[in-house]
Amino acid sequence: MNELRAALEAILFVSNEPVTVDALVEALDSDSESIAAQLADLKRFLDENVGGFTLEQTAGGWRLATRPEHEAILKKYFAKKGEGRLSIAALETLAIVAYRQPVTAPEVSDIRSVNSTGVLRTLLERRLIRVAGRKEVVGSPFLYRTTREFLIHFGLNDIRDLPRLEEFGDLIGESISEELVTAVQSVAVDHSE
Amino acid sequence: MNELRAALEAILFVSNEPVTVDALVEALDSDSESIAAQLADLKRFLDENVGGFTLEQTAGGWRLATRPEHEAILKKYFAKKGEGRLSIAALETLAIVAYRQPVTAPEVSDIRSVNSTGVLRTLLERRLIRVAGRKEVVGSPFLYRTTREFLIHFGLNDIRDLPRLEEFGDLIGESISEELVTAVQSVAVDHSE
Amino acid sequence: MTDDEVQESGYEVTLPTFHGPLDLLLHLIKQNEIDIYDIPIVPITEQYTAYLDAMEELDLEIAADYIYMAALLIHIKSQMLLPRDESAEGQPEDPRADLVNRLLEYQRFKQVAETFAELDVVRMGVWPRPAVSLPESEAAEIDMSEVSLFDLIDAFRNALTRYKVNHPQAIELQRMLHKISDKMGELYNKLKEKSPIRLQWFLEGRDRDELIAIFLGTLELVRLGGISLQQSDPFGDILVAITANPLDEAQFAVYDQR
Repeated sequence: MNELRAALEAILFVSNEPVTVDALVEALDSDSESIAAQLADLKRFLDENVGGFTLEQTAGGWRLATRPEHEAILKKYFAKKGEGRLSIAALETLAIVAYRQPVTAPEVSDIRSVNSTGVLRTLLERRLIRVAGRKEVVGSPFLYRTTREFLIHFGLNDIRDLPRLEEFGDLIGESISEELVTAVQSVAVDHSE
Repeated sequence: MNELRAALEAILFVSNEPVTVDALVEALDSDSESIAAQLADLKRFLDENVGGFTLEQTAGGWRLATRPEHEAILKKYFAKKGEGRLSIAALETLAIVAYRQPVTAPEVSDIRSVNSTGVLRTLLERRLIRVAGRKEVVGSPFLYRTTREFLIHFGLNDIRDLPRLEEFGDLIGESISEELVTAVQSVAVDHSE
Repeated sequence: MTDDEVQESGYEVTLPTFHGPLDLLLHLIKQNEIDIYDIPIVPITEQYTAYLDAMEELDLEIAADYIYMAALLIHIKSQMLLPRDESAEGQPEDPRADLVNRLLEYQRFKQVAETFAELDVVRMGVWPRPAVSLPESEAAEIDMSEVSLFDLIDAFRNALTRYKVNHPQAIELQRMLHKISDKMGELYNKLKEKSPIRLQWFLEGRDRDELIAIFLGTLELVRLGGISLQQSDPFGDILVAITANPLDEAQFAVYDQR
């Protein structure tokens, strides 16, 4: 049996947080190519032979985790109520923080056209966002950013992995009044400043 | 892939404590013979194919665990990981220095009701606090302040940007009790003399 | 008007629920198959206000945000009626431009939220290994890279809360040291022995907190008509004298109830 591979499995097994390749390189006194190859190989092996858990890449690292299909059985076994799904309001707010970070509560409320303070609080409590300093404007409002927990929860490796906002196209409005498009674009420039 | 087996693996994977056959029988709506057979089979499979962890039978039941030969490497890995961590006591001490600076070790110990000299040393080593002169009282104790690294870590431009206690109440949606504010003030008065 | 709020209100809602005025406007635009870049502002404003009226009839509280948008729509409507200044340089600004821009931006985030919602469902089922405490460290530890200002102030608050629990006596004593009622009694009794006295004499050697208690107590005694103050010239001595109107000292205690 491959000794490097076994040690790598042991570390992943005891970690409940994603482990970076760098950390593995250092702990195992190896190089990043070998580690990356072992990780890929382990993932393939688990996907082919083990039904209960897999290896996933998230938040800049790797971790062993169960598969989504066992949610019901795990909840039952551990008698865990779980946190429940995020509300639409929370998801909208989270989307805005993810794409506009660092962003203040008034800015989020403005984009949603609804006061979003309560929703931000919920997201703070669930550690999906965090306070990251203050904005240097009147009132010095807090700035919010997404957390590593956010990346892990949504299975993202890096915040830059999110599709560009522009890729979310216009669902409505086929025919376009050119005059207005120009006007909108000029306003859009103002807003981006 | 066997569905019973996959669910059993998922439960073992998420469990901290040994899992009993009875509990598995109930959760998986199966019988003890099938469960016992699956457990024996899983153990054989892991021993043949996975070097990093195994399935072991302990007094209370069955659990996944690392193998003794990886103890050294896990210790090394955790020691390294520990460097990026701070104890809850240290965070609390850091918070007191941040909010009460400049502050002496006896003052911090008094607020925490625990001798905090060791924790202050850790924070000094981590360069989150620094010595900023001595207090002109008996014994001339050192005064501690937070550092630039501290500000950078928390995304602050200035120490005055720290959230105020009342703002924290707004964040968590709970009014900070007047009594607590009084307590804060009396601590402040005691130490400003 | 989020899902949560509507559920909390406990009413049977037959109208679709929206997550804000922009959400409602997007719905109306979609329902009417309108070109978002050329919103017919008059009918949309009418439909929008009709929806608010319906909410009102259902006893749903209409949030200020919805009313603000109604005002904005009416404002845009009035702007549209104004003749445009054709002589102005460049493109004439369409009064709807800002609103359209906001709608487009909001619509994108709404779509992101839908994607997040799908991921949320799937990822809720993904569980990690249980956390293990690090060997050779009994104390609970946290990853500093994930510690935020929120955690910092939370730790501070916990320390203070614990301090208060551990020192109830000290804090109580500090507050109890200078009861207004005591000071009222002290001054009143002094005056029963000797009247008038110089207030400055009575205040000598007292600390700041005590002075405040005496000051408040003196004012209360004056208000009750038990004593009178006299100052013959500005910045001169203040004389305190007992009046002919005797006071029941038991009633002094009520001034500590605040």
